[in-house]
Amino acid sequence: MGINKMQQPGQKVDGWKPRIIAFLCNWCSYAGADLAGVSRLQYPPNTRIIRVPCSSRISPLLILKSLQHGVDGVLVSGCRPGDCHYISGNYVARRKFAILNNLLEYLGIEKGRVHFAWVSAAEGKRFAELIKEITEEVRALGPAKELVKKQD
Amino acid sequence: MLNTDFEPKILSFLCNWCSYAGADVAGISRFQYAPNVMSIRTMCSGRVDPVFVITAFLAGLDGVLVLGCHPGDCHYLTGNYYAEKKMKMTKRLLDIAGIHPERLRLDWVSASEGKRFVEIVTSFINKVKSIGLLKADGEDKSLRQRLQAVKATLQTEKVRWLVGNEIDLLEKGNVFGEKLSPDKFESLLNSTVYDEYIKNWIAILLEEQAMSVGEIAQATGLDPKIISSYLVDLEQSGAVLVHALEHRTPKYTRK
Amino acid sequence: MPDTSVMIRDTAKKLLVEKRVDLIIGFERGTLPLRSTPCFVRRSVEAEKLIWNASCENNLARYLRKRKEKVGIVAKGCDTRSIISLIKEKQVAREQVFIIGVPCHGMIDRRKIEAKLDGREILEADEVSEKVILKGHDFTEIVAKEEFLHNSCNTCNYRNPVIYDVLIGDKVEENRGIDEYGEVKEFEAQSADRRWQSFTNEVSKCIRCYACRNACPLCYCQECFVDSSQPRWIGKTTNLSDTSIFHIVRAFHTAGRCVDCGACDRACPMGIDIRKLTKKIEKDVKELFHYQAGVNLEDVPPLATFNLGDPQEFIK
Amino acid sequence: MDKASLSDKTGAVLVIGGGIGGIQAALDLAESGYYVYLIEKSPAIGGMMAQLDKTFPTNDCSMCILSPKLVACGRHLNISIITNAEVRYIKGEAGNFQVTLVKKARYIDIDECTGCGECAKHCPVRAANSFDEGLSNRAAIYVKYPQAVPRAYAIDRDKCIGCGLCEKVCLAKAVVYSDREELQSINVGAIILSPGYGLPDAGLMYNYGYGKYPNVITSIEFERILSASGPYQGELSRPSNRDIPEKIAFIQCVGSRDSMHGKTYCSSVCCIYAIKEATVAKEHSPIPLDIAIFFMDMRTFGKGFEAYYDRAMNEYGVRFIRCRPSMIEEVPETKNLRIKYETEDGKLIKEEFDLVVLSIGLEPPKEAEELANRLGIELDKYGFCQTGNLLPVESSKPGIFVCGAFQGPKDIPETVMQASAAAASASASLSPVRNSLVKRKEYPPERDIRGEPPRIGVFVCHCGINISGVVNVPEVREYAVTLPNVAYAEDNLYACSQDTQERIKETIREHNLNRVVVVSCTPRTHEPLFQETIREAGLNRYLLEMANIRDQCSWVHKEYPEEATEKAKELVKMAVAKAKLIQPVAQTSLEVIHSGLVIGGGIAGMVAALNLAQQGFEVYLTEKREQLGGIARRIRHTLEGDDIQAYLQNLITRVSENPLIQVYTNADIIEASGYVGNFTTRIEAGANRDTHELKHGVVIIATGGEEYKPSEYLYGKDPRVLTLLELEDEVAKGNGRIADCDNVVIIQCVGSRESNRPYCSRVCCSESIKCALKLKEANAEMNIYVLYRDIRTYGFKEDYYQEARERGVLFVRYEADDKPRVETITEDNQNLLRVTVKDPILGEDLVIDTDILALGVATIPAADNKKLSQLFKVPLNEDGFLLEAHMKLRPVEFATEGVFMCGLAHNPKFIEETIAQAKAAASRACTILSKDVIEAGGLVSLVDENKCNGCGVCTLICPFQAIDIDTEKKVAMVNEVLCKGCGACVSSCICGAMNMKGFSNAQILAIINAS
Repeated sequence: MGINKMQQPGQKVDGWKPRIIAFLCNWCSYAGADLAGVSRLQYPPNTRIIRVPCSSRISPLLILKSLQHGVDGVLVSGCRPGDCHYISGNYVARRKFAILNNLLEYLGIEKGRVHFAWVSAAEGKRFAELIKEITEEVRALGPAKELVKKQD
Repeated sequence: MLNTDFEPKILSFLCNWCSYAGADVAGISRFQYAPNVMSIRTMCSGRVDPVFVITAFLAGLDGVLVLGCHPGDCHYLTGNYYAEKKMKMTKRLLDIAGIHPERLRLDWVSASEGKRFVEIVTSFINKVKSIGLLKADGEDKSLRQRLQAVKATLQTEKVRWLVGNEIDLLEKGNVFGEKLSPDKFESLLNSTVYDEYIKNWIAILLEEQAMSVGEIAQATGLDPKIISSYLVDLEQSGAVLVHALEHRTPKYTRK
Repeated sequence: MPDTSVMIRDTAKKLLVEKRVDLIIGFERGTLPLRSTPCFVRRSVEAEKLIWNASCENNLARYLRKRKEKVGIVAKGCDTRSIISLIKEKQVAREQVFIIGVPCHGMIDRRKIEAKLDGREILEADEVSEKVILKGHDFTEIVAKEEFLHNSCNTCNYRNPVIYDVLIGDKVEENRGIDEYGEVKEFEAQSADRRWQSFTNEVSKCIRCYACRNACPLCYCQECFVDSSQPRWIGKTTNLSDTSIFHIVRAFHTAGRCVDCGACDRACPMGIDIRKLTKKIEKDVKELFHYQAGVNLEDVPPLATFNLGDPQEFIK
Repeated sequence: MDKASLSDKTGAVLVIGGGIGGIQAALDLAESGYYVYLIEKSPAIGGMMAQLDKTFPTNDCSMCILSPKLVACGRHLNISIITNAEVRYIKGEAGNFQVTLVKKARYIDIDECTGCGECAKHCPVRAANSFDEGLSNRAAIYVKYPQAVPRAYAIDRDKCIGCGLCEKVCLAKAVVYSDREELQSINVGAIILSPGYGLPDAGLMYNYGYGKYPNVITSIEFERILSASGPYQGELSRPSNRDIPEKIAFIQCVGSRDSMHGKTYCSSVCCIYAIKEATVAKEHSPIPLDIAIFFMDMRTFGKGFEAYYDRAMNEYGVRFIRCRPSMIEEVPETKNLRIKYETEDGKLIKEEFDLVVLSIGLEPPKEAEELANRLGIELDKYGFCQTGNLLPVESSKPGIFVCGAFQGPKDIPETVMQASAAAASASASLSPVRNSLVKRKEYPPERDIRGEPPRIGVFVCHCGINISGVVNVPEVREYAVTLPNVAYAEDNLYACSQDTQERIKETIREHNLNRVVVVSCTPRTHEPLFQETIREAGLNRYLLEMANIRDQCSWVHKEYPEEATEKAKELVKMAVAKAKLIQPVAQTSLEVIHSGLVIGGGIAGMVAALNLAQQGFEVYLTEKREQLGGIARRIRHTLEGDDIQAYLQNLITRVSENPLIQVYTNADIIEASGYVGNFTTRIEAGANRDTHELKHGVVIIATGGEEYKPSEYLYGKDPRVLTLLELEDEVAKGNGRIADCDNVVIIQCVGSRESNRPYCSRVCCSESIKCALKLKEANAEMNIYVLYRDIRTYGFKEDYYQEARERGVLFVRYEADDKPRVETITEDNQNLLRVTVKDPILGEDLVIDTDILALGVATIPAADNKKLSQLFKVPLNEDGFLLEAHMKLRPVEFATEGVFMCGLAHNPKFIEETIAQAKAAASRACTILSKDVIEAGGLVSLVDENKCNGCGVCTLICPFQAIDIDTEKKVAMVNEVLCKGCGACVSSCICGAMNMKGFSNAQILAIINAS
């Protein structure tokens, strides 16, 4: 049961904690998150990691579905350019994300809800910091409003 | 120059079976000694945790006296031996922290030695008088920080483990069945205690405010390169991180 | 210069007689004024039905898929661009289509004319060069065609067919000095709140009839994601979140494919400004990846390829 | 060879050294049917590559690309990794060695250690961490680096005082103080040496201030500083005070090209790694940096290196200063370094830097001599392993092969190539006993779970206190029971321990579970273990799901136990939601055709073909010309003096006489189809252009290269202007006219390093020195001028450069924008060939009337490359050479499986490098040919034919050419052999027809909805 499922979307409640879904590619970013763990680098506990083989596995629809589900932030992270285990997956993904990112902003969905990043397998510290940064950014925005599905 | 215008506040820990009884004998015998000594009874001198000593200093005491049974007389057989190791290490740490180690004294008083009790107390008071007041509850922030660093160091498991196992390691042998030479043990203990103390000190300094390597070096009087090396440890354990960059100089802070 | 309709008929007849095609897809007169309707001609005698005027707005590329026979098609600039997209997507083979290219001056947006007439019914409409003569019960109005064109026609840069096997008449002059993305830029300049408000206003009108999808020459999925039950992507009601996602994803699906023929816009019974989304994506695809849909047969679709140096400032 | 000796051979190989070379050799051999012992003297494999931050010339993250190989090695059933081990002595001979290993005590049970690090946290010892080159510290109990394989701790006995605290805190009971040094005896058929390289002693660098001044560091230290997991966590800073060094100087050739210290060879890699470190530093730094590289010759001779150099100079603004500084001194107040140097035109400059990086050279490994003695192999004069020039991976002792920097300084791709080549040589010598010692695992039949409702078992791990110290594990377990479809849940002290595996198997049977969720640590390391366990219990291995509540929960939320517990529960809920939807994944086997096609009959093609044949496989070798031999037909000898024509004749004979090799000359490839294990290629060959249809399991493309025919410098217009190959031919023919010449000029970089052909052709510098020396041999009085831009005689070839200079060959440098001018003029009735070049030192024109002008022309790719790249769906780079799958770790293969390459088709290179690469290609090919079947399937994509419209976007997206459009049905088809399961096609599919096993849309959606 989600921490903030009890409240209506769009309302800021005391003690509210943002919820973030992070789609991480198996070979670099997920490994980076593991390295943060091995190095015991602390970051806020609000993020739920979903492991996928490659950042190219993530379609815009999955990102939109996460927002609809009511998460306050989404992160999609893959290997740095050149590092992709599947050679070019992250390049292919990058194009889709560029279009989606622009489109979401265009529609007026707050900047800072959906994030894209490259995190390599060696960047444990960067991963921890990224999560901190995104958590703060999302926290500042408050609970997600746009696209969250209210039951009719 | 001797300053006699003040009376130091002294805390003594007395073991139940010898020293406390010795103090009682002093009383029965009406031997007189200065009134500025407070006593705490413990079952054994081995019960005196070095952390108590530092807590006492932080509370504003100027000297701590730990008294136990003479070697061989311990009611618990070896408690006083352990006390000896612990206090030795504590004194070493005080020295590293720039606090006169003779503010702490461990000595032996048997149940019959009322006179010796008074002599020790008196000489200790005089010693502390000659060193001066500590006043760690006063204005000196650096002193408090250093004492806190000492306290934190005394709380780490590795330091306690080493001190607690010193006798076994030296006499019975280590896990590989080798007896350690006192020198080797000493040098390891010294460096462990030193490393932990400096790290704790830096961490406490950074608790207050973000500082650069240069500023920490200035505050501690240590070489920047050494500070840099300890910062690597602290960063790796996640205790410290880069707070901001001032032009090209990173400033560090606690989480 | 002979009439365009006549030339189309002649060409069609010839193609059918010579058996170079089995079917001609073109336009015939509709039952109401200012309307024409797609027609399918298999015998040369039927070719007489074919017409050409400023109401031939439908994108006939919509009817090209899944045909076994060889097809001749009457195609405007935008239609040919859709055909190119379909060829690239292997939905139509180039050699299977005979493109009867017709340069276009833009198609009339009936809604704009209706708005001008303010409820008065048109009984008859005649095009005379650049004007349209509108006749009703008790009025006759002559209006300039160019003031009543579809929005997509106003910003069109491909009035002339991009590819064709035969060109009817002479090429027309392309639009000049227009800012194709003017509306998008205007929208971009608004505050995020305003944009979200407008978007919500638009999509909240949606009744989920899917006319936009059905009109689109490129919406040919066997099963649209909104209809999928495995998995169930989004709900089928007019819940605002579901409807929003429908429109966002449909727009995204057209990335690098949409040629801005305006079919979706025209089809929408609720008047949702669908092009606001598709045009934005078209603009971004052009700016980010230097790609325009349907302008040649060679370029690889932008989402099927990449460059090492693609923009990535948005990625942390 | 008689039968008896065949059966005496042992089908196992010993690989010494667990760096990238050893790892590659081990993987190749294990995949080709041999049992491998991989021994490593440190507690973990990975070698130097693990220490690197990025790799040139692509700036890939070193760990990102290495770590999958480490894991593959660690998991391989037929690779036994023996750490902390060395060879004590060997007996026997090629085919059958008895090796005695000495295994040092580690004091940690590798199988029990979970790598949690609790021990190191408490250990009272603080010692320099050599993995960070002493820039950080570690405890006496330590793991070499976070991603180490095996990921188990070790006790450094030199530092440990035996206090016993680690044993007390280790809940896994992995600490074994009674561990002792042990001898182990193994039998192997061959040995591969890959001990890597050593670094110069600090003493050698003292003159540069190293060890004296804190801000003088080595390049490997700088590499650690740049690394995100390094001592400074990737924050660029200098050791003295952690300030960002705004001005950095790199000093090249420290411990290389240095006769003072007896290290006259060139270390080959320092120029390019300095460029890498400089550009990476610039990218890392939040403030602009000024970086200067002090060098003698910029030796960017590798594939893509020249462009990298160019970018560093022009895009990153790295300053390249051609000079060896004469002095470095510290400014005591700032700890900055003052460097004194002389510019080329003789100006003396003093410049201050914040940090000085010494680009240190590669030395033989410290243990080289001892190793050589124990194994009975010879070392060269520098202490590297002695090999024959044309036998680049063979040591002086039969049956013992060598690869990597132990054979001579080299970079990662060259090492990887040699490693595969060494594996190929070992494999060729042992092919009769292939598959004789490999282990295969037998499993019970899989239970059919179709129609069963999901019954999920959840196992929650405490991981000692690693998880339960933060997360309330019993609460998580209780929560798991309440989730739909969960039939059973329990918690375990260690989910990965052997007794828990038994427990899981038992529970699966007892509770009739058909899906298992293990809630513990990262699937990246532990998924295979649990998959194996459930498979042993009769479940399909894909019926497993994991929730990572350690690495990504308890370890990173120490301060928030309640929220961590909430998070853990939710992660379980997400995993269970997915588990409900997971299905068994069937794997199919496809037969492999045990023959190979080699395209190109030059040295590369012939060596590859011969090795395949020696390994027992049939080979079709096609050559487009009438005769075998390729461009080597025109080469007489190597710089080192090997007789190439004799070598070539011998090779041709061996190829022609080998019964397993079918040679087609005058052959053209007409059509190719199929995929790995099963290709069909149609060729036209012979004088009659007969068509042959060849069926083969692999392809090796070895189409070679050509000599650029220059239009520059009057070539073709004046008969006195020749290419180097032409000159070589004339010299070899004993053309008296040439020996009588007074003056000979050689111009370098003709057609290379130009804007239209930006790459360096690599061999021409050495070729011209070879010719110059030959000419001096013929006529010591001859004046020879070599006009060059940088002399790139890397490795041991540097010695010949020295020799040429000693013998009076004049080397004159010219700038790219001020090229030599060549003209014919008539003076005194004589037709003179006049070369004018600006001497950079004198700043004046040097005018030479020469008798012969030789041009060091570019090597260009074969014209055929383009056609073959289309036929076999493999890419070309901008220069027209074949582009490998990965510049570092997959240098002879393509993303398209089953297709390999070698030789000049890949890039210009020397014959010995071609030989190594050809064998490498054969080795990689044999990992396929040696299998009877290829397993296809697993977590791959699948098409819903009812939804697919055959638009083909997926075929364009797929990096592995795994998708084709069925022309009949007009729908996409996934080739499960080729699909690697990235899922790019799924998210790119317009019509939602693509999906993926294990990461299906429905599954991911279920996870999202459960979050």
